[in-house]
Amino acid sequence: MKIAKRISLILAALCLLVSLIACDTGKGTTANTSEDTENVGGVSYYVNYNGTKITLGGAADATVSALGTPQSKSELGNCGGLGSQVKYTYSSIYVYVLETDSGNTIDQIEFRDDLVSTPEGVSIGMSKSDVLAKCGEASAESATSLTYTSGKLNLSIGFDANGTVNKIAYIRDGV
Amino acid sequence: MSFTSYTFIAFLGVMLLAYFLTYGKRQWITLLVGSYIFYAFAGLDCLAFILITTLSSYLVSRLLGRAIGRERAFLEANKETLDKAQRKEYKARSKKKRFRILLCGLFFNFGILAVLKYSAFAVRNVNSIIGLFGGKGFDVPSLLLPLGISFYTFQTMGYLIDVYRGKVAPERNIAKLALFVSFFPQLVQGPISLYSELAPSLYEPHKFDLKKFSFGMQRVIWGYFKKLVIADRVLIAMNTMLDAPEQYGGAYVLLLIVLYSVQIYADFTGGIDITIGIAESMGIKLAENFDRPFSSRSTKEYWRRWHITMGRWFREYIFVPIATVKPMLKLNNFCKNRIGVKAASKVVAYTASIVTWFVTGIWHGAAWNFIVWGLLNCLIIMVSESLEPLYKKFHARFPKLAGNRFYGGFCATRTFLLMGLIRSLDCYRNVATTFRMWGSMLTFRGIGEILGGGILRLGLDLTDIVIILCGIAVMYAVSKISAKTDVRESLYERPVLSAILTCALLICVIMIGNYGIGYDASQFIYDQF
Amino acid sequence: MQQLLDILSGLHPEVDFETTEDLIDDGILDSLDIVSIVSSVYSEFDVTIPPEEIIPENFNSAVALMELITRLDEE
Amino acid sequence: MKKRIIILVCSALIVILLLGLLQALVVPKYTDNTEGLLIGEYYGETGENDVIMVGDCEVYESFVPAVLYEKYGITSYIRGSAQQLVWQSYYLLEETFRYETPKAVVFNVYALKYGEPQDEAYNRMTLDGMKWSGAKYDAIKASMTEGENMLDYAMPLLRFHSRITELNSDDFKYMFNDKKVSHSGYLMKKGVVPMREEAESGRALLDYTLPETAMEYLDKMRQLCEENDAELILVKAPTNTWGFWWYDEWDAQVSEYAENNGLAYYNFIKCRDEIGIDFATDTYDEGMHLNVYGAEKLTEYFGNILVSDHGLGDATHSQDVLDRWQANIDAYYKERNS
Repeated sequence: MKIAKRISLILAALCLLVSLIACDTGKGTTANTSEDTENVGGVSYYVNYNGTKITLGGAADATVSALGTPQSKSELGNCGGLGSQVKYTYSSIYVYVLETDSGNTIDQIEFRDDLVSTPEGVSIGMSKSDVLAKCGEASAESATSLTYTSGKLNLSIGFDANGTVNKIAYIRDGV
Repeated sequence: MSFTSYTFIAFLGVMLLAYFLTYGKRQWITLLVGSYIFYAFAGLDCLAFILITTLSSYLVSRLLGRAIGRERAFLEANKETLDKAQRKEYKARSKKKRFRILLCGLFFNFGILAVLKYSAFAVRNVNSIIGLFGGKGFDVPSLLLPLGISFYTFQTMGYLIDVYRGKVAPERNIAKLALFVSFFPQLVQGPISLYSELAPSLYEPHKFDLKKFSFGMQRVIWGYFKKLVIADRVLIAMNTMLDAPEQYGGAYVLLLIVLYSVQIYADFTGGIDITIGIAESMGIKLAENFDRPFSSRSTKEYWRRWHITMGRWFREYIFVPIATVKPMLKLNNFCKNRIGVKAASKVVAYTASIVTWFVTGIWHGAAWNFIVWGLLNCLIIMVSESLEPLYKKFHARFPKLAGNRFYGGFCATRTFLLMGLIRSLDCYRNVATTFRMWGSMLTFRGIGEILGGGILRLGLDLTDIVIILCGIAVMYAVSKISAKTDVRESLYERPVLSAILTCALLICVIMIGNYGIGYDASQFIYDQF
Repeated sequence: MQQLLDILSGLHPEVDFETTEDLIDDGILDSLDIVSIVSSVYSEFDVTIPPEEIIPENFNSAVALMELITRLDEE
Repeated sequence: MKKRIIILVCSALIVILLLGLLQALVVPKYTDNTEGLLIGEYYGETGENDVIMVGDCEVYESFVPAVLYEKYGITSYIRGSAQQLVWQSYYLLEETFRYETPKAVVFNVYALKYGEPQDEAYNRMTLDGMKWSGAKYDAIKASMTEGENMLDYAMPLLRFHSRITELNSDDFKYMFNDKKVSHSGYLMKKGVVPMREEAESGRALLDYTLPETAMEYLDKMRQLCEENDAELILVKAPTNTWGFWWYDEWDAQVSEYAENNGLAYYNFIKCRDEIGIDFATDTYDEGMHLNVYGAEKLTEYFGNILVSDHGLGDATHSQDVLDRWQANIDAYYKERNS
């Protein structure tokens, strides 16, 4: 009986050791797999242009055909195996599409003039305080830009020396 | 560090060199250090687990050894004074005590394995039951699964049970026991060795022996050939089909079953060839794990020839103890008077079989598909055993058939396909999908498509298919010859031919092996089981 | 011994257990038979054959089996 | 026993020999994508080069050493390759200094945009051509992408073994001798595919700072040139398309670096008109790269700068070198006018 007691004591100690080591080593079990596109962190990552909703990170084919004939379309060859980039130019925006074997994705949207605005109402020519009032606190701020980020999706708003918006771009991080 | 990585090859080179350079009484220490380095590559936290298993097993085995020693001394000292009944009584009592010590060791180590490997599975199942009643369930834990834990735990627990049974004396040197637990070539995928067969040659010093060394290396190269040239190439086509199972129904399922049989055979026996070859080149003898399994004529025979050391483990440490435990004996005798002798032992043997196969299934992986796989194996064996009298009558009627080559071929093919069929459960990894795919086979659709070029759309081109077919032919030929003679031994008498064949095989591995960038040579399938 | 031979003949009346020496190796006794024998030995001789003794050498002939029973009983 | 050992040694040697031959057979011969041969061709033309140019496609498609010699008497070699990263240029330069002592080093700055290894295939095209040296080892170490392995460079057989099933006649033809494709590192493209429209801008970026690693290697390159008494000259080729855009922010950073370190920096995008580049005729791929006609214009313009601002062109050369360059000019015009 003494022996059994001793063993159980030792084993209890070892159990404790194991339980310390066996702490959670995997990643979170509720990984956010879908790229949420609406209203994350106060900003939306889509643009309404001539009645077509262009969603950053969304499927490209239907959107591109809904947008009608672009002013120009220009293609860049397969770069580093990542797929090929296609640039569609419309009168007020540029849309960049990444074409890969697994499908075509809206990769970037840029504003060319002040005739378009974000769902929050931001457009080129506004002041920085207007932007902050409409979009709230930015994820990152530099002397010349504000960036709103959610996962891989970014909205980058650039300013000139006077603090006026001169650049608006929806950018997806490296895939 | 997988066998097919450059790191492992480099490690092996250094290891072999160090092993022979340290020839002498302490040579085994080199192996221990090497094994721990090997294991450390899998992660330092894994190292902690193997240490805990070693330490606890050492303690328990020493306690068991002490208890046995005391028992023997007591019996010896009181030989004259005790009568038979008293002796029996003392023995029964002390055996019970010993058994308690053993149970501590088993519960602790199998406990670790169970928690790490099965808690997520258990929680998921509990959750789905709770879900039926609208409950929310628990968070599914995600725990670290140390490399080869199923293998080393089983091997070490086998050792504990053997000590308990008095079959082997407990190892006094904990470092030596640590080597037995962690011997690097067999850590990842077995074979599961018995202490009594492995330990002596593991600790003994071994001088460099050109013959053993070249035999070992030949076997290693042969293993790489099977794994890299054949298995990893077949895997490409399998993955194409498994990525979208629904697209590949009908005849494709049959194709998958055959491909998977080839793949797992080449991969697993190849891996074991590498393992045994490495040990052999160092002069260490490991148990064989395969004996031409695909030539088996029945499921029962197949399981005596496939993954032999695992089958042996389950038979010796699970099936036999369950079938001969006292309540079972009583049950057997109780039934004998009521349903007859044969039927009574069937009740007992089948109960033990079902438990054994359930455990075998779950040992392979914490998922329902493995459990179903194990139970189906059990079912087939039980059914064919029940039909035994029928077979006997049949063979009495056609006495010539048993020796007929074609009948033999038919039986072997039937067993091959049957085993392949239920093995496909661990391809699809989902019981429902598997059953659906089996059902789709009955439609026979897709035969024309496969023959009409569909086979070339699975990721393999014609050259690959030719290579696979040639590879299978070579494997078949070698297996056929080795049934009669030891291939390497007979080649040894013809050194030039032997050298040419070995070099050719090596160049084949390097040139047409499926490794490197773009192919991510797959891990051995038996990892972490 | 006769008691044991009766048990064995009950399983395979066609076999002459007194002379045959390769009961296991020749596949005359299968696992079902072993299970049956172990339970009969328990009821008739009051001897439990432990798992580690269930090896071919002990079951290959009636003589070997009888020796095993005697040894287990004596020890 | 002795016999067995002899057999063992012999078979080991035979295996090594066979693997060597097989390696020569399976490594890519780059007869179609000839950029892969550029780096290796240097070793035939080492010595007495006044100028060494390093960089990516913007050097080997923009400057013509033969024209530079013909017009200005400047001997030069281009050590450029496809998407050649800054550190690759640095280590190539380090290697070059072991062969010769150029007076000036020209670096095209576009590659400064990359701060991390990019693509295995491009790595191979740049690095496999180098002869073995410490510089090659360091270059590989700095360039490997995830999943790459030094051993695959040491024994290219391991990387390319699967080509054994797809060999063609070129693999046998160029098994031991590579095809010659460049003119002192310049890869001639004679096609004309005009640019359709001038791009207004490149894709907007989140961060316009040039990667730190890239700038560090630029600085190492500057120090290396200083130690070897060579002047480092920074250039940006005149091409600027949306896919390969040279942002004003980047230009400002490079200008600032050049100014702080007393280096010359020529951004040729700004002087296209002066050079006379016309993207209707001077490009072979809609403005991404110059063709031979554009490259000749740029070379003449740049040669003038090298002579007037950097005192090059007055070096005396040995007869061997003069003969070699005469042959270079002949070969160049032979291909150009064919």
